[in-house]
Amino acid sequence: MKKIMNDPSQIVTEMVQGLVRSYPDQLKQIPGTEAVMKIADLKHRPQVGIVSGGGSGHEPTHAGFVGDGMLTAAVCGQVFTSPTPDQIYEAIKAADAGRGVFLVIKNYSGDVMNFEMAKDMAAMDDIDVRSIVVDDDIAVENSTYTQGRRGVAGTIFVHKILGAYARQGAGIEAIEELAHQITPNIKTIGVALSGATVPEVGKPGFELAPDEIEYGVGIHGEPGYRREKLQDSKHLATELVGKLKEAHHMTAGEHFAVMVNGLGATPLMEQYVFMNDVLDLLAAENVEVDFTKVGNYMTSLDMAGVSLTIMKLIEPGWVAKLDEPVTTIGW
Amino acid sequence: MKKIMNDPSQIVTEMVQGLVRSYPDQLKQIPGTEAVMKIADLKHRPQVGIVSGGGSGHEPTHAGFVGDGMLTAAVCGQVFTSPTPDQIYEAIKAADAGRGVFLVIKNYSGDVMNFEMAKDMAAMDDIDVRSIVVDDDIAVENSTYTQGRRGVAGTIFVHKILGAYARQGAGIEAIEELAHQITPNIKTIGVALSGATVPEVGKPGFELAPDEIEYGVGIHGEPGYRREKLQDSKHLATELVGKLKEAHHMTAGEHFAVMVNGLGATPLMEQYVFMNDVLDLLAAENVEVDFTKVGNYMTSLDMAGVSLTIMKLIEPGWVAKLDEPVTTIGW
Amino acid sequence: MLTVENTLKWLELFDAKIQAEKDYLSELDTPIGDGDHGNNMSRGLLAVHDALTKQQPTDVQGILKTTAMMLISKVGGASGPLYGTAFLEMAKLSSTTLEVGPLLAAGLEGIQKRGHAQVGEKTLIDVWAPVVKAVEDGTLDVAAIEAAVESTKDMQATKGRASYVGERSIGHVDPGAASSGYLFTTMLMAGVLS
Amino acid sequence: MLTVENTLKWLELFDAKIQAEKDYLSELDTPIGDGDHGNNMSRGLLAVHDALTKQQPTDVQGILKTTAMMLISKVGGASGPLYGTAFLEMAKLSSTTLEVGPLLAAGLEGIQKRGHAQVGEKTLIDVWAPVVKAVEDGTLDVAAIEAAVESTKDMQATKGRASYVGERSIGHVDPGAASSGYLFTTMLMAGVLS
Ligand SMILES: Nc1ncnc2c1ncn2[C@@H]1O[C@H](COP(=O)(O)OP(=O)(O)O)[C@@H](O)[C@H]1O
Ligand SMILES: Nc1ncnc2c1ncn2[C@@H]1O[C@H](COP(=O)(O)OP(=O)(O)O)[C@@H](O)[C@H]1O
Ligand SMILES: [Mg+2]
Ligand SMILES: [Mg+2]
Ligand SMILES: [Mg+2]
Ligand SMILES: [Mg+2]
Repeated sequence: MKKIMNDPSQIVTEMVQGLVRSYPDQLKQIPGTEAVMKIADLKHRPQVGIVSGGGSGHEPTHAGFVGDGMLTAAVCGQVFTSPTPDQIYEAIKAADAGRGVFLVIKNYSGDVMNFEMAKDMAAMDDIDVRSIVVDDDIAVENSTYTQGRRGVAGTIFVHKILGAYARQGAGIEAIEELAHQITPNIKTIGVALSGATVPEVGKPGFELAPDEIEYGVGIHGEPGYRREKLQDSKHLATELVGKLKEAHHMTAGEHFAVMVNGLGATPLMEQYVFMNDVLDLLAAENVEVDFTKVGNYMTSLDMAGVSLTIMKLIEPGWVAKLDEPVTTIGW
Repeated sequence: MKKIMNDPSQIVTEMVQGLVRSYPDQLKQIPGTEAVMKIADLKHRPQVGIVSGGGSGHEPTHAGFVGDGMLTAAVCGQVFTSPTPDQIYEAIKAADAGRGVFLVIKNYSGDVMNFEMAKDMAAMDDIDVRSIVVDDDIAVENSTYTQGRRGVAGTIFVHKILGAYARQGAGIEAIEELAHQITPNIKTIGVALSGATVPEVGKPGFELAPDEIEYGVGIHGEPGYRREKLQDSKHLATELVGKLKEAHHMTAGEHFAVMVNGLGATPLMEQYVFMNDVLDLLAAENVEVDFTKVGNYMTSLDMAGVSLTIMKLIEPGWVAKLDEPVTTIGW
Repeated sequence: MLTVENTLKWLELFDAKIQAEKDYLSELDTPIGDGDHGNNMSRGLLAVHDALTKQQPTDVQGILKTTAMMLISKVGGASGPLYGTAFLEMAKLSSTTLEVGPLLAAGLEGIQKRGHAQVGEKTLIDVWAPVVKAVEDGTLDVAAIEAAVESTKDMQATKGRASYVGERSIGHVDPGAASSGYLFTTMLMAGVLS
Repeated sequence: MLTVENTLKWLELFDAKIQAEKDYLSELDTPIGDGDHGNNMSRGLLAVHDALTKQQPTDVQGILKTTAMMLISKVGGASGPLYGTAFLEMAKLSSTTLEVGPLLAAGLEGIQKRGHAQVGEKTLIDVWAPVVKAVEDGTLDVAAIEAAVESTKDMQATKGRASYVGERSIGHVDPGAASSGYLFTTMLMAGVLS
């Protein structure tokens, strides 16, 4: 394992310090936590706070999406480990401007439980806290067999749209309703070319042969649904678009937002080539692609590969919310 | 080699297509070229065009910095190969709004020669074309022994500051003068943890042992000045800051801008940890760090490692230009 | 019946066991999870140890509450809120009773409310549920605990991270079940039931 | 003296030689450069071949100009502008003279103006310069060309990418020198000098 780090057990602490010191005009650390919040006079233009978080190792998620028009605060857990309720609770308190706080949670048992406990704590302070559990990863079977679908890169669309509505002044009920409308329309699936190495573990979570890929791997290296020999980008795009098409019951004329997300070690060059193939396939379906985005947004440490998120835009207003400029590091 | 691509000889073409199709409101391809320019009515608010470019494989550089407040156009050569003069010439013509065009060239023999030829061509069209050759990489000895210092990540600071002045309406002479003022104050040095694989070549340009790093490697894998065993982030920071401190004759009270740049496969987490150590070392020198930036800006395909750029802010106005918002994909 | 002495003894023994078996617990978590259960529990019990040493709580409720707070705030992941909630529920009830049976039952109820898992889903519940029953029946011994832990081996996980490996989870002992096994064997050793 | 026939013949032979030695040229470029010189030249000469076939220029100037334009617009890197400029300068002068000596001298001057390199810096100039001299002296033969190419082996590069490897560039033939060697041996084969 070659990593630029000091003591692996301090990596999250040092990361958060490096982050807030690099962007002192945009971010600050919530004292006594590894949570990060935006620098802004919350009292001045009070809005519903949007708080997210989860294990670290997915940078720029989540702290990179803190800023005007997106998240109010983000909580950074240990690598691939949900943050603890006390830290989430501090973030909720810091993000509350009197209009309530909305939590965006990725569907992992740890995250769900820790965020719920924090919610319980905040309820005792009379803060109106509501939440959504995002479960966009269609690689996983539904919850009869598993913990349910995982929350992956599509979560960023939730941050963006809710953040835009919150900035515009929407109330907590409206945000909650919207979150429940958006989330079922977001679907993601990934393909890994290599495993990720957790700093404290020191070896990759899984290994692939030099010519092998795996479809459906999770962002913590959870096993996927099929391994096969690496083929060209068109082939990968056909597999992933095919799965998403099916999951969306895609029909001609529908409108979509599309995100190609690099998992960490895959160059942008490859991501653009992949997007080019994805857009060809979607054009062949005669659907409208109203929003596109390519880059490393929800990574898995040094994993190579990409995920593809396709969101059905059932409301015409959503694309404007995706397009709105924000002042974050990561979007 | 595991890469998400189709025919390697078409990778740049497909990349450029994927890029402009992903950001159709921001970028367009200059017909018949692999150059990209911003979507804007140049006639409406005429400004000096800022054009850059070079070999591909450094994404988001250069096309990712095309947009309001930065580059007017960028020319994408083959992987690690300078673009040809005809393509640069087309970009110059497209970027000209009657106030002249300024070229930002990285100091590689190929780039310098191809851009100069394009300049000659444009001169025949009576376009006022001027240029700067950026040579920020202090790993290389000066030009008595070599082609001169290479142009690397510090080039992005040149794009940003010149772009800001151009947007504000500065004339071509002012831009030229500024470019010559800025450039000698920008110094960069890198450390590689692994080599980069050019798609058409199929194997890494150099190999490092599992516990080995190399200081001073160039962004095309040019050999560096020393190999040693990987040590912790503080150690790497001490080496790179030490070299830059010396090169800048850094003294207490001076003001600087600092960029930690990921070379492609190194996670943001590690980059933030590294920046944290860099800022500690600079604090110990009692210098002022007025601007900081961390991320993958000038990559070298899938190389692991970072580069550190430190710019001396000898003019108080420069930091405001670095801070100004832009509408680009990559900044 | 819990007393200050036997509760402190219990937690001390549990801490020692977790530190000793840290690597084994993480190994159990590798094929069917993310390989961190030993690290998570170790971090948590270290914090419990430090807090108890520093705060020196003088009643059982104080001990249980401190334990709960440390597990909640230091473990993270899935096991943090589960163990934390269990101790928190025990702490709450301990103002009413110090009987082990009802206390553990309250802890189990907390785990189930928190994690929404049932018996047979290959989680720590598959140790807690039979243990609670055996305490009530007066039949708890090391063999019963070990049998409960072993029983998770043949189950297929449908909750937690292990559910993502589907049928491949069969054949592996659940790491949370194993750590819960240590919780109860150390409870016996601390003489809480005698 | 250049004629339409021998110039076309020359470029045809040069193209064939470059395609045959493509991998060898890239190999030469690996220890001291970025391993693409063969690919670059191959791409360029293919384009020259196609353009000449399509455009069928009927005078020497047209042939040289087409060749220059294709090398400039298809090769990129360092060798594209250098070879391109050389052919462009030859094309320019070819309206005045078709004598090989002055034409090659003009080409060399173009290369030097473009790349600012001198003799002895381990570049293609170290082949062009002695060849231009030998043509003027009437002493050019294959042995002289090969000697010039070989002479770059002991030099240390101070221009181009090879300069970055410093002293380690010594001991390797310069790839641009090697491809220029082919340019001049095929020129001899095409009978341009006879
Ligand atoms: N919903 C749940 N209900 C009960 N126990 C659960 C649940 N989810 C996970 N667990 C338990 O947690 C254990 C894993 O803990 P740990 O590895 O520390 O957390 P994580 O899965 O977040 O890495 C599993 O072995 C299982 O016993
Ligand atoms: N400044 C220069 N003047 C003359 N020749 C040069 C110069 N720089 C490079 N060369 C020649 O170019 C050759 C390399 O060409 P090539 O590999 O195609 O380009 P690149 O170096 O851009 O990859 C070198 O072997 C050398 O002969
Ligand atoms: Mg975990
Ligand atoms: Mg090259
Ligand atoms: Mg685990
Ligand atoms: Mg080369």
